[in-house]
Amino acid sequence: AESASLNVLSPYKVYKLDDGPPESVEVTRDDGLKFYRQMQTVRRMETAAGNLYKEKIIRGFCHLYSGQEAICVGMEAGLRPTDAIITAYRAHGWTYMRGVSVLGVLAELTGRQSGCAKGKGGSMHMYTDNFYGGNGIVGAQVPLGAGIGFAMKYQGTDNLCVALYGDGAANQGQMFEAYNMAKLWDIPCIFVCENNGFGMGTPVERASASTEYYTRGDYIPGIWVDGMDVLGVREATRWAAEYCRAGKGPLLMECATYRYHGHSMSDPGTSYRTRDEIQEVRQKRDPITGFRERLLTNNLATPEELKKIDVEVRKEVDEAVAKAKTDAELSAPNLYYNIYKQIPEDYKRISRWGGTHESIIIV
Amino acid sequence: AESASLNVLSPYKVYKLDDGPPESVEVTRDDGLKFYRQMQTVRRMETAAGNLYKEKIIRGFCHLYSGQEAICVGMEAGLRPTDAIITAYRAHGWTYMRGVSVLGVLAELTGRQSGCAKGKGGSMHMYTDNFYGGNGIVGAQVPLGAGIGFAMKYQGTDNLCVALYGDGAANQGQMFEAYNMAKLWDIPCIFVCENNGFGMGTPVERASASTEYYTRGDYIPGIWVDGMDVLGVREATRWAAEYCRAGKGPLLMECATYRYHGHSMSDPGTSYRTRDEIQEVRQKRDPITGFRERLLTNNLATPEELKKIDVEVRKEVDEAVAKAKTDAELSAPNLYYNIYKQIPEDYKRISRWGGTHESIIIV
Amino acid sequence: MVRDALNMAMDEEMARDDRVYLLGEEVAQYDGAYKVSRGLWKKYGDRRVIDTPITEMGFAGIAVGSAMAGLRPICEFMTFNFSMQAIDHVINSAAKTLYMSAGRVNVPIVFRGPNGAASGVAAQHSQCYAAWYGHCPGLKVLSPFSSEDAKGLLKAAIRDDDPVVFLENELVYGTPFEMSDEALSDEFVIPIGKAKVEREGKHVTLVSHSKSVELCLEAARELEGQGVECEVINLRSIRPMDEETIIKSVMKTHHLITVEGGWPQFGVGAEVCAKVFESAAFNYLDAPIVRVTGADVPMPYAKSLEQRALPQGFNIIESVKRTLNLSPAAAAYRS
Amino acid sequence: MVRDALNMAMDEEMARDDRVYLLGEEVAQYDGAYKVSRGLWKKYGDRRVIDTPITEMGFAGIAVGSAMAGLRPICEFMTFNFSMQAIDHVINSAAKTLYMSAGRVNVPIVFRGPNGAASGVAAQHSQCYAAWYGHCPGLKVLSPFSSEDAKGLLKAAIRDDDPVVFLENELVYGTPFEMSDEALSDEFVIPIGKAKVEREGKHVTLVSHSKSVELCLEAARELEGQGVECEVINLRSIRPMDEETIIKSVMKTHHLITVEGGWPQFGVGAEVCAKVFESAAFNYLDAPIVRVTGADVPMPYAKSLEQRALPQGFNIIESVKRTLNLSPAAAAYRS
Ligand SMILES: Cc1ncc(C[n+]2csc(CCOP(=O)(O)OP(=O)(O)O)c2C)c(N)n1
Ligand SMILES: Cc1ncc(C[n+]2csc(CCOP(=O)(O)OP(=O)(O)O)c2C)c(N)n1
Ligand SMILES: [Mg+2]
Ligand SMILES: [Mg+2]
Repeated sequence: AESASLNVLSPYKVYKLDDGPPESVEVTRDDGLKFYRQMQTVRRMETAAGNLYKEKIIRGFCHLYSGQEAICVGMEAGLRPTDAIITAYRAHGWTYMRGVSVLGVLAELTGRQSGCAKGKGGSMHMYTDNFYGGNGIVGAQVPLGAGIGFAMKYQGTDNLCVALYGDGAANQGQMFEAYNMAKLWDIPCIFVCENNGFGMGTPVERASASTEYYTRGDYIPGIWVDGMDVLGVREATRWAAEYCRAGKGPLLMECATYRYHGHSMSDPGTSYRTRDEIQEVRQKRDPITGFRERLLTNNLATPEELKKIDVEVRKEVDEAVAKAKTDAELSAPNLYYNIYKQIPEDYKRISRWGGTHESIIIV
Repeated sequence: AESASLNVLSPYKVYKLDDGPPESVEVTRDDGLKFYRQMQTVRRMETAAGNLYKEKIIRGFCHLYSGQEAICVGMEAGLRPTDAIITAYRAHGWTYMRGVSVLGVLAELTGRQSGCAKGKGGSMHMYTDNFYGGNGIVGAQVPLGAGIGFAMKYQGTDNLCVALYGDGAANQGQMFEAYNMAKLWDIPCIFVCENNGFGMGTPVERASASTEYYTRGDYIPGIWVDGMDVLGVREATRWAAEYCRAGKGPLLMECATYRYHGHSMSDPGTSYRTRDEIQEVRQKRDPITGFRERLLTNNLATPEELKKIDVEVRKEVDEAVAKAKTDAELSAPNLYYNIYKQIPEDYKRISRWGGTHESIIIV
Repeated sequence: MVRDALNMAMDEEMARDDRVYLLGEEVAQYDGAYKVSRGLWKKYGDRRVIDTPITEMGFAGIAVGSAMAGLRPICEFMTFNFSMQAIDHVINSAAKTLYMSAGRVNVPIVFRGPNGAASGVAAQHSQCYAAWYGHCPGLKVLSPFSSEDAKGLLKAAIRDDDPVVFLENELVYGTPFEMSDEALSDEFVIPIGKAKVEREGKHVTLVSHSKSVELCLEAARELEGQGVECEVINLRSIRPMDEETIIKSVMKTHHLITVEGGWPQFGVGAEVCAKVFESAAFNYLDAPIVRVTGADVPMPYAKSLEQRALPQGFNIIESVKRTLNLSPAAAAYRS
Repeated sequence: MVRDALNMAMDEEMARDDRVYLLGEEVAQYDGAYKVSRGLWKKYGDRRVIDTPITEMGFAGIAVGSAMAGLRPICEFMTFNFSMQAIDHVINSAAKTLYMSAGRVNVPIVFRGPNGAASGVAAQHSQCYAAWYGHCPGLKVLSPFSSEDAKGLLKAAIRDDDPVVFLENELVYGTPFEMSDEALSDEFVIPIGKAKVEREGKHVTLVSHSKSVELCLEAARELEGQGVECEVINLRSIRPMDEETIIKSVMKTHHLITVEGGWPQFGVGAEVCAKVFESAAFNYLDAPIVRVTGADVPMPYAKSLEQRALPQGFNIIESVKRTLNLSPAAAAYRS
């Protein structure tokens, strides 16, 4: 079929809203195949990142997005490219969805110059047009996102900003400061909580006195969405975006999801939950497997078509991995670039041994 | 009469509570006279402080409590002396109610050694037993207060802590962080918002997306009380204290009140509200005048008795003023005391010209 | 007055560039807690002059985000003491983002407000943040002294493409300073990173910033009568710091005294000393340096103690005399 | 391992004093993000080892409040980078309260966690806070290097009646160090405010703290083979700083190099220099000082850049040679 009408996987919950997004959604074959490809790409890319980390080619922190793909894919589909997005350190999938190539992500992870931040940012700090990171400080991206939304309104556009944060971040005080000003000033911002059940090793119940994240904006209306359902996420996003564009102020959205890997690669991720729990989510709620089934059942795709996508995705990622491993790092003098955009007259680059002579700087 | 049964001036509002404090309260003649004396003392003391400021004997910031007296008097009456209190910089009334003499307050304001912080703290930083200040950073006292409550529980007592803050402070992120932990850990803490309508020159509606402060703890139950009614405040405090002592966790309380003076002495306080508005509150809602009427109408006191109290209060404050003006400041070496309680071996006091010799220090 | 100079700088830059806006506590309808933004709200309205709730972390974050997205916010901290609540956004969100993004996302924002001690405001309201912010790459840190400094540097800060921390001083808001015709022009901009020699002299170099420059100038006038010529350097820029000007002066005078209102250890004076002693000026110094600073104590409220906690003219004068060996105490001091 | 030494210190002090408790993110059930608190939750339970939500400002405030009310919290920041969110409580609530209350309210708290650069964690997770905290009266600031330092200083910090900022280093958590029998005793406490001469030498003084001490010792070993004897001073305490030990050493060696991982300007080295140059050691120095530090940049992620942003052994060795005039580059460097 060229398109199908489907129900969202779980009913929305709404807070301080008279109505909510439609629960029956239309999906075209093209979109279906696109979403499938995007989710598979993110999944494969993260698997590749995990392997590169184990090979010690990626260093430091590396927070994988696997299990949460339906959110970045569904939201991007519900937004305009001119809308902005900002998220935390679990940023690879979002970076890709905003237009950075798999290589741009993986090479950033390996610290090479083809990385979208030329290797200066690493896992947590990726950027592209209308994508403002990648932030390593839990919660900090949320006021920043409200500020980006503020700018869009100030500039007279009807664009908006999506500011994403985790269930752990949801308790940070600056969230509530941002909510308050966003509401007072009707900032076009969708605050999105990706609730994956844990902030590092801490399950939501031990971190949050209320785990109904979509209600925690108090005076800001909220929607709860099944974050494993790419169509539900897209539909809710469209609806929320329209709400914001209409000048009604900010909105909260909670996307219920799950993280398959440990918090970062150094966390085995099995001390605070059972392997069975992870296995069960993989089997029953996986956003990709589930969507694949729906595409097939509704005759939007054939197994062969999907297989073909899988092969293409694998190829793309494998090629990116190869390049990300062999690509060069930035040369030494780059250490001192990008500190200022506007370099003061006679500005001295101060190296690690007091000298400011070029000869010393570059060794 | 030896006592009377009165209704609170305004009905309580409750949030996430099945019941609330009783609206009919019993007041004895002794208590009535005591509350009257206490409120009058605070009022007079603040007037004296205002005058000393105008005489340039008090310097810097000086935030007067006039108009809000029923809150400190009513709450103190509803608590045990072993309970703790912490508030912001509008601290004079609270300091007095916690047991510091009028001289202890006024001499602190004039920076003299009879001050309760020997002149080192000034208007915003006053302390005594179970009273932890006096804090100049808007909102900071609230997590501190939760921590004091935490300690009381940790130590196995059934004492609690009252943490006070303004309507302006109510938007600070750290409030919400403190609420969350207080609820998660069942900390015996009453969070009290003294809503006097303004944070400096900003009326509540321009600062708070929700001005229902007693509901802003989300998952923490709340009570709204008329903060101009000393009996209502006392009763609500008793009830709240019992709730906390029973181990039910924290509670929020909003006390609706009004500040007569400018924000601090440098603010005339009339650019963001009319003189008429202030006059009207003075006439219709003044906590002292109103209470005086009730004492008389209910035969709990005679005009002569109240007059006598007025005279005594005036005398006490006048004497304190005289002493606070003539008392000595701490001697020079005190500049270097109280930096550490446990002074490290060979610790050098570093003066303002690099020298660490005693001869240099003390000039 | 410095207050008017700051106001003029903001007014001119707002008139010049629609992307420039001002936000902070009480900056709009109240005209600013210290009246620095007087009249701007009336002139530019709600869109561009914005009263915030008392939520520094939140509004600093919003300001930084808006700068990333193309605006040019002036973010007022009622005093810099409250910037501690927002310091993560100043450092991690504003200062580091250009670098982390390899040059893609710049953050043209000015954080401004009064810094350091005022009168009788005690320990929590008297801190100087010059050294803290000066420590951090990615920031530019300015500390004006006079009205001309205030105007020219604030305009430079607003026009700058990078985050600037702009440290004012409440105690000089009301101080009248001459303004040259040039300074009154709306194209008067002072370059960031250059110190100003406020007064030339050959016997001793006094390096200072903000209100302490005034103390130095007063001391210099008094010492002049005693035959001592002080060279007074007004740093203007804490980061980048104009080491050339300092070093050149020290090579001329052979004597260095630093003067600041902040705490002594890890302060501005420490960095000035270190720069001199790792430079060619090392061999030129004839006496130990002296740092005249705030005392190493939280600020007390009581007047006489407060006064002893802050540098006074006589501290500078005595230090100069000791350094130049003009005082009987000099020998003892050096031993 | 340093990790075990820290664990032992907390364990012993918790056993000794019921008022001591530990709070922070992931410190309890997860055994600590870096496993420093391993086993403590199992041993002491929910009352004394407490997992907090990710709300540094809130839990630091709660910890400080509880200290005012008689407890002795150990407040762990997962890393000190996140202490910026809570820094107002560290400075305004913890450091200044004893003074503001004229001695009535003391705040016996330890803020601890890893500080400075780790491996590949980029700009927001690599900052050194030694100089910032060292600036502030009311705090004591410790920066241990070895296992003995870690244990003895952490125990001192926990027993101390004042707020202590305790700067660990993730990169040495797993480093094995010898522990003397004395250090293994549960009464092993190292006094706050005293530096340790890790190695004696007569040609040049290297002053350092934390992991950089290791670099100095390595450099010293290498230079020994070339006939240069370095005296290596491990500061241990950033505030108060043991200037006697530094000055004494400089008067012996006549040459000073400071080594640290943090940013160069307004850093620890700056204060060391200033202290030396205002002291009697002024006349003893035969060459300009050199500060070996982290580069003046936000930390890049890429490995080769990161390495260039941090001090390496050869930077120290070359600096020593230049200072001692043992290298052909020396002349050029000084000019
Ligand atoms: C302010 C701050 N505190 C602590 C950390 C360390 N940290 C990084 S991620 C994380 C957990 C966040 O959990 P959540 O918000 O649920 O996001 P998720 O990792 O599940 O996507 C913590 C504690 C940090 N980066 N920033
Ligand atoms: C963190 C911080 N920001 C700003 C200030 C300056 N300030 C002092 S009091 C105040 C207004 C507070 O209003 P509110 O909380 O309503 O208390 P009220 O003065 O009405 O008692 C402000 C903005 C401060 N002291 N601390
Ligand atoms: Mg999570
Ligand atoms: Mg108020």
